[in-house]
Amino acid sequence: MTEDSVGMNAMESKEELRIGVFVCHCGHNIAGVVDVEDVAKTAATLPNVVFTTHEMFTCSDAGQETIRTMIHEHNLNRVIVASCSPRMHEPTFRRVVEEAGLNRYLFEQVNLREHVSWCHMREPEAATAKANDLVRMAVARAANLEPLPIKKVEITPRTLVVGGGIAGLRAALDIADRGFEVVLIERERELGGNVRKWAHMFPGDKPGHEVLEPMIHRVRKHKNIEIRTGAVIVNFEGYIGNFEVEVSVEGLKKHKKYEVGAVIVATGFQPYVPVGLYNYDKSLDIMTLGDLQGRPDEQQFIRPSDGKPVRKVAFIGCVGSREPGWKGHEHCSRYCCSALAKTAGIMADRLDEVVILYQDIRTYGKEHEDFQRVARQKHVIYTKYPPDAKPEVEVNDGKITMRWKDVLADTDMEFNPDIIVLATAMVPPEGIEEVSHTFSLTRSSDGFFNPEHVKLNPVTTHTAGIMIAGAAQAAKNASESVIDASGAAAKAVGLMAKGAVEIESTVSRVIPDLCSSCATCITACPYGAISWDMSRDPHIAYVTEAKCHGCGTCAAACPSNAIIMLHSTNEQIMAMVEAYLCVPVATPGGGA
Amino acid sequence: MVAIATTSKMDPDWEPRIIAYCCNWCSYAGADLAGTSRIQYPPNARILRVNCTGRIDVEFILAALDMGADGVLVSGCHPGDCHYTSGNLKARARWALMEKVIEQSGVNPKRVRLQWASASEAQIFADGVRTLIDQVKELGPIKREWR
Amino acid sequence: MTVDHPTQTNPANKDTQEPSALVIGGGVAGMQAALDIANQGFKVHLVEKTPSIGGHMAAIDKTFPTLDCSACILTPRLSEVARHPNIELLTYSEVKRVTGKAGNFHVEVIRKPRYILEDKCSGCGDCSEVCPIEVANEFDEGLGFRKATYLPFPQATPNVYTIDKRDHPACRINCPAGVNAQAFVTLMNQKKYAEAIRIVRDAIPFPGTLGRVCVSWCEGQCQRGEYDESVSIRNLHRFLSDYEREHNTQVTVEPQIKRSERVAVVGAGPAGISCAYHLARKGYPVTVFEKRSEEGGLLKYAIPEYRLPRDILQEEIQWVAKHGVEFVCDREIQSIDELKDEGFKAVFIATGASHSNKLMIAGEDSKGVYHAIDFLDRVASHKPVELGERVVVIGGGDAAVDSCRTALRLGASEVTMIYRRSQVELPAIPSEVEMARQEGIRFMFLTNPVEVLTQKGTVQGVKCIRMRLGEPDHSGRRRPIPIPDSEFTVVADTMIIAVGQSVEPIPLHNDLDTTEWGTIITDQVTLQTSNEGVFAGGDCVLGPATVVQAVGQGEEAAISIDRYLNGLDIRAGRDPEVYRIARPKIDQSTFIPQARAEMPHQSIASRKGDFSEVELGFDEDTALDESGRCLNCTICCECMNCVEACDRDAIDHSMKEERLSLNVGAIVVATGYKLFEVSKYKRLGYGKFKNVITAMEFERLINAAGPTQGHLIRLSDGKMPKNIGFVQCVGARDTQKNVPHCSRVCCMYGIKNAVMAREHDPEAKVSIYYADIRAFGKGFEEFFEMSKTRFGVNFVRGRVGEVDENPENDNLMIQVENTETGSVEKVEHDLLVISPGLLPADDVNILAEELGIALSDEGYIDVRNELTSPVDTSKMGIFVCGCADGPKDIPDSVTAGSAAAMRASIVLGGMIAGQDSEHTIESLAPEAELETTKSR
Amino acid sequence: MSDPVPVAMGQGSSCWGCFQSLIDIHLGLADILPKLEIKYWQAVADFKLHHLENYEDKSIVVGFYEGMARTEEDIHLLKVMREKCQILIAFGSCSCFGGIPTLANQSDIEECYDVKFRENKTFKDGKVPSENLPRIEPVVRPNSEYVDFDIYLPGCPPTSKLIATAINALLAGETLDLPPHTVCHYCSREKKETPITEILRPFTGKADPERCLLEQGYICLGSSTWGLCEGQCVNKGVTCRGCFGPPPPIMSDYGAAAMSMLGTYAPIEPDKLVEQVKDPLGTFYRFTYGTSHLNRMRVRREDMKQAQEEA
Repeated sequence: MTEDSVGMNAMESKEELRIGVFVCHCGHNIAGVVDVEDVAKTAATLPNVVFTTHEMFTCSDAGQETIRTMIHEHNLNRVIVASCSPRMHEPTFRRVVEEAGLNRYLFEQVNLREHVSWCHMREPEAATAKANDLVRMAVARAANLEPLPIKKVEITPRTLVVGGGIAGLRAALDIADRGFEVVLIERERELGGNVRKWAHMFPGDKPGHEVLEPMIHRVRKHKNIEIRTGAVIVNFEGYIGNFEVEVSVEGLKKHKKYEVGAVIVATGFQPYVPVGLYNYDKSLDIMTLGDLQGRPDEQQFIRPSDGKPVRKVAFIGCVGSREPGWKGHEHCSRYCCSALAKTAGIMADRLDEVVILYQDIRTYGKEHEDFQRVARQKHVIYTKYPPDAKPEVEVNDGKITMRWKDVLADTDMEFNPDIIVLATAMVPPEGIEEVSHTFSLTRSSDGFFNPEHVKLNPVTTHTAGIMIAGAAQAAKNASESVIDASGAAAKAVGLMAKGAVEIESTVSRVIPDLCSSCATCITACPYGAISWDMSRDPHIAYVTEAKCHGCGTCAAACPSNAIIMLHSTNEQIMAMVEAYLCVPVATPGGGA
Repeated sequence: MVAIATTSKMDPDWEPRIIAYCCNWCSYAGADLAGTSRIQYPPNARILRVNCTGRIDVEFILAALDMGADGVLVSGCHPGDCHYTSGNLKARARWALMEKVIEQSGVNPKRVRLQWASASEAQIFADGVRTLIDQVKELGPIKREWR
Repeated sequence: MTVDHPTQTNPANKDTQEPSALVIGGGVAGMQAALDIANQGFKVHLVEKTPSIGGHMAAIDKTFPTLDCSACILTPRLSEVARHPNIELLTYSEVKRVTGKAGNFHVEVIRKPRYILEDKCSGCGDCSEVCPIEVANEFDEGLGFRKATYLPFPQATPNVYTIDKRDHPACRINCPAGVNAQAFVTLMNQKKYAEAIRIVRDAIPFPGTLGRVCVSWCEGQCQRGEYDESVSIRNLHRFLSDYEREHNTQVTVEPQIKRSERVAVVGAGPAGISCAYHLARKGYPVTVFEKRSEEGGLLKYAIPEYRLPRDILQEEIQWVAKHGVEFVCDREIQSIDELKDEGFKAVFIATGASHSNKLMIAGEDSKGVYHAIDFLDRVASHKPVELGERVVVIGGGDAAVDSCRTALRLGASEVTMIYRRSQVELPAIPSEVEMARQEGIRFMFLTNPVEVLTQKGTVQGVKCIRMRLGEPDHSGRRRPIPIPDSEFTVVADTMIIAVGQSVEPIPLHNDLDTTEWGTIITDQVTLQTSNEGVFAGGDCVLGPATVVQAVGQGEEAAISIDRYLNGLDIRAGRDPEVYRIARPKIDQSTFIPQARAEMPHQSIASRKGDFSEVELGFDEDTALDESGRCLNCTICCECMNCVEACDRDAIDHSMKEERLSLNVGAIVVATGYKLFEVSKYKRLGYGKFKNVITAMEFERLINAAGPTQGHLIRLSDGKMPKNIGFVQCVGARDTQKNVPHCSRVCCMYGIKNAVMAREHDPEAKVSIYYADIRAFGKGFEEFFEMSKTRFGVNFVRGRVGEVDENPENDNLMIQVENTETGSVEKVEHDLLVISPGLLPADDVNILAEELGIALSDEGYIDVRNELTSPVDTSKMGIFVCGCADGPKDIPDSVTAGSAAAMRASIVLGGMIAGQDSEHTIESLAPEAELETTKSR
Repeated sequence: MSDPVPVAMGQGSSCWGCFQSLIDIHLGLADILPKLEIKYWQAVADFKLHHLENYEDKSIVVGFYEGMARTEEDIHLLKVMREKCQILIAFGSCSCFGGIPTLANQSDIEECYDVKFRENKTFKDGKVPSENLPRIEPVVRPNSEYVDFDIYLPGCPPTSKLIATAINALLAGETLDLPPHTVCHYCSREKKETPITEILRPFTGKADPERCLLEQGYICLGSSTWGLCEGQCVNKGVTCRGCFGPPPPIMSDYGAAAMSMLGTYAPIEPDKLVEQVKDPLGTFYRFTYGTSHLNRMRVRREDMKQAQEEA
């Protein structure tokens, strides 16, 4: 970790506080309501304030120049701008003070526009009083401000891709093609994941292995990619840009160790094995869609049980999916409706009767609807069954009888298919718990990993530097997984290309002597940024600053006052409260 | 040397003094939007920005009341919307305990208000401020309050 | 990979500087793509059509399935994009031309003028506050209003305002004096009379005068006329003047003379006074010389009092005088030198055209024959006029009509106007003709006098001939041709000839070049004569024209003189502009015609024998009503209130479209989608019934920053809906409407909206009519389940048939076949929300053609290989994300944005490494294709 | 061996537990007592108040004041102690923070009388006794409002070990350097990081002896509490109730910190939480209400009320 110390040196010696207050008119946006001159004048009477002024537009180039000049002229070491919302211009002014050699955290902004003049337009006196209070509070806070180092961590230019399915392959290739190194680990012996096992991909028509082969070929020969199959992570630690991973590889005695800057978790899914449902485990003729797809492409479709040709097939959708109250099976598995429609359409060409039992037909998005339309054109029968009364399947002497209620016809149905194909759920693969622990990833109710934000940050996670792609995040089809993979690769490359990331200096910090090892902060932290410092006995809390997002929940929670939330310290906050409520006796006015 | 400024309910000019802790991501932005939308609300509240309602130690609220605030507002992201995942849930739990304690101690819990106002809920933010101020006005200056 | 063969490096790549990318579309996908490219250190040009980035997401209230507030989560992303040092934000811009190939595209981008300087605007909104124009806010789906200068939504990025100004208003550009009619009409409609008349006076000193006598070309071109009747613009500025007089609100004027150069104006007619007025406003001391004893020119001597009361004219001349203009009457200037000797540094000649033309027929000099101008002049000057009982007036212009009506007022019992063309060609102001007719004037069209019949030198009658119309002549009017042997006689004892005027040859003109007709030759633009520093305008240049033309020329001359005296090029930048007339955006189907306001008149009986004013002027209500008919064709009316309000000088109304040239290595297309036009389903009643709304309208209605501050109300009566129906799959999965596919998001946003409806009012009943519920994404099914169990949303599987309105309560009666029960149900809802499907964005086909990339059958951008390279387009180096290649929800769009960024960065990364195109092809070609090419 | 040091032991309204703890030093007393010259300790030595009053100011080296000052007499004693002693120790949590007796401030004095005397079935005539009794202050103030202490020695009671340590340090003229750790520091139970989903009463279920009590749902305030007890209770299976008050700086608002801590552990729906945590004021301010913000407000209001009544 490197620390950039803009303005830090100047602050090392405890010099006297010299606060400058710049009050902005913002045209008449503020000045039209608030008596800005009075605000500036009043500010001048406050402790430690050595310079005040009021100006038409503080954010303008001229206004910025004034700030820089006055910092030098008056040797200011704290700067307050009373203008608009800091959400708008705090970055601007922080940059300005930094240009004048002051640490950016010694800047404080007062919101006189959005919070005063604009919402109290008809009460100029009260608005001015409020403005005066807010400035007084800011001055009190400023006196407690401390410079903070600007921190950067370097990023090791290498990415670990966990999982060699279609998502992992795409991610690895993209990163490698962009010119960065990749370590690709796969726990199975072969690359290719689930896609390799499928006979018909959709929307394309090629078998999975044919789709993958060229990709795997390129991955294998790419000089930027190191592949480890039969590999399991045994240890993983570090923080963004600086992870260390230890992998045990089948056939190797010694564990391989890698330093990586980013990780893409593409651990995929496994198809749910419907043991106990629809007599799946009772008859060879009742199989999952995955089983069906995994069969060799034969000239004639024969019954597994007796080798007779298959004439009639029934498909059942939502097996192990969409089951309210059944933990891990409540979600929709997304791929199955389209896959069923496509498979049924293909089979209908060769068979007498194809029936699909469904709840809703979810051939969403463009083109997928065509699979369903084609299937119907080929006389595939769609029949909707009620979610609360699942079809019943009986097997007697190898003869399958299924009964269900067709919702739309309001009729009880019976059918004797030669085989039944179950479209089973996508569920997290075995071992997902370990993966989640390894990378401190949280999981949602579907059992897959949680993204950092389900809408806007779908491939990053709460652990900085760790991305998820494809079915690791939720049930997805191959195409969607590939998009995810490139997306996650972009995040990893973004980090590596930059070489270093600035991490927020407003992080929490533990005062070791006060820590009582109560673990409250560890519970409090949503980012896993606080852990035990094992080097001390008893071990105490330790903040990994690269992981801290600065929410301050730990500081509030710490019962021992052992955690300081930098730039939002108790002192800084309470100084403001006190400045508002406890007006120095000598000063007239103030108050509400 | 500081002294608590004394005010009295008899004083017709008495105006409640309110400390409002707002989280940076939702309510502070909501307050900004109230301004941008020119929504007018009483000027009694002084907004303090914190990153997250999870940052708010119960002491911040009690100390403010102790120092003479007539009311304290805490405004944050809706449960589930927290920028930091769950800080607001922790704030909410702390709040529940604190509110009860305040009541037990004889202070009317209507002096404190916890609300959720997202960045787009300017009106809800402003209404919340107004509601608290109205409640506090009803109660009078805090120093006189005793059950 | 290292560069093994530097010689093979694509030479085209050599001169490309820093590798950069172009992202087209600033929605959530485009923003993500831009960020992910920029975060790798590459430059990104992000081009967005509208004034702000944010796309559709910015307008959405909550997002499914988490019910996150859309604005809350989007706003930080907006500012991240805006502040990113590597992203150049080109909002309000469009990609025009694209050439080149991967690694070296050349792109031309058009930046539309926003009329506000982005780097100066602080987003304070002062301009918007004073803007008088309100138009439907497209961001609120037209449910709310915004100003012409606007920020589309509070979090808009960049946080700068945009002035919505389209083309040019017909009324304004057709006014020779350049009166900004749209602006003053708009302002007066808001009762800002003082501001409105100020706008008028910026162009002319005569709102009262021209408000009565102007020929009103503005009205002729007024676009409202295309729908019903044009706006009565002339009468409106007359109202402003009347209002000011009545309420005594005229602003006091102090002379602001600050220049030393004196200017002489010869002729105190409309042109001269206008010129003097504008010069005085610019600070020049001006002296106006008038050979007659009073100022006003033809306004005073030729226009009858019943049209233009003299006190009005006099006051307006006085008002000009108050600006410091000196009027010297009874002095005829003989030569330019005379003026130069007196120290005048520039001269404007506006001596008019008061010489009456002759008919050139026998008997024209008889007693009882008048020439119109002399006639009117005599009457106006209260000189005696002998008039018989039967008066014949020859001509068809305003002077002819004026003569007719004046004659009538002087006691003539029968007045006949004879005009050689038909009524259609009549050049007089139509309203004047109409009034003349009402007063009893007889008209003889297609008739031409051939001889004045006299007895003892006194008129007895006129011999006329019938005419017919032939081919159009040079003036565009059909030429009248006499019909042989059709002569007849009209009995008359007085005849007034009003066949036009011409310029009187006067000594002053000798100093200048003139035409054969005696008009002064000037430069058409600058109005400078052959004599430097001497300018001329009005009728003496134009020949007899209209008052407003003269006034306009006076203003132009003033500009020239100002430049001349400042030593500037008087011509520069003044070439006549080619204007494109703005067409207002009117939906004919909802347009309600409204006739223009009628001008109240004095009764016909009281008009006879009386010269008091005939037109009485609009009262305030009428004026307000009439001004409300203005269609705001150009949106912004250039009232310049914003310019005045802006403290930062950020507004520049003269801004022009700019063209930028960019060199980029890769392009990401993120042009998004548009919503299906649900009115195409007539049976659903959208557009017909107020309480049938679209899902997007619903979003805005429940949004706290929306038009109702988040109060969900019915548009018919503002009441809270208690029983809401949501209709799904409208414009999706319907081959008949050519939208065969599923739009992928409607089920979920439908459910989300239903949940929000319940959250807004837990008492409300909410039903969703659907075909299949497609809750397929992460957390969707769980959300669907929750909507049923926790929020009690009622799901009905079935398509909604005919929708009808209950006229009593504006509720909607729908018929729906519940496919699960098989029964046809009739349900009454008080609000029906239609969830439209998604379609490719407008003009994406044009863009695709320009980019040379393929489209799919439905018009989305086609991807190269759905399985292995799902964000690559058919052309190397161009990528696609978001809804541009098909409907997507937000997370899928965002991920695709990142993915497109990744793929684009491979091209850009190759550029830095100086890798050859072979390498790029290998990296980017879908592996399957690559293998086949190689194995071949 | 130097001369014994003059000491005085004063007792306000309290249970005598702290002095009991001093006596519980037991055999250790044999070393300590000879070094002390007890100048005042009503329960132990036959000195009357007037003796104490008549000592020369600051003639006593160390004074211990146990309990809070509720009556006029208590306050008087407290002030006299301050006058006479060079070093005055707030002895025990009542003396430091107001202790359990200050919880009375949830009610005003009349309500207290109602409960104690007027409506008390075990009390005969239901009258508030007034004869031969010192006036009871209408509100409990922390002792520190009346006098300044030199040392705070919290605990309910302070442990014998702590007392011995303190006395020995004082006698040796050394600064009393106490470790700042909280109870958790001394707790041997295993800690994980699970948020609590339900709060349990101490009598519910059976606690896992190896695991942190708080994480099992029992309200253990060990993390908020100064661990001068060295974790006696928690290691024996009893939750910490916070009797030592907050860790240094000890005058912070203990209850506020405890609530902030617990809310973090238990982000439960508010209704449920309030239902599960009975008597939060008593739980979080059991020993420290006196020095809390809420009590300070209470005291100030009482002052105003009084001032008004007098005016």
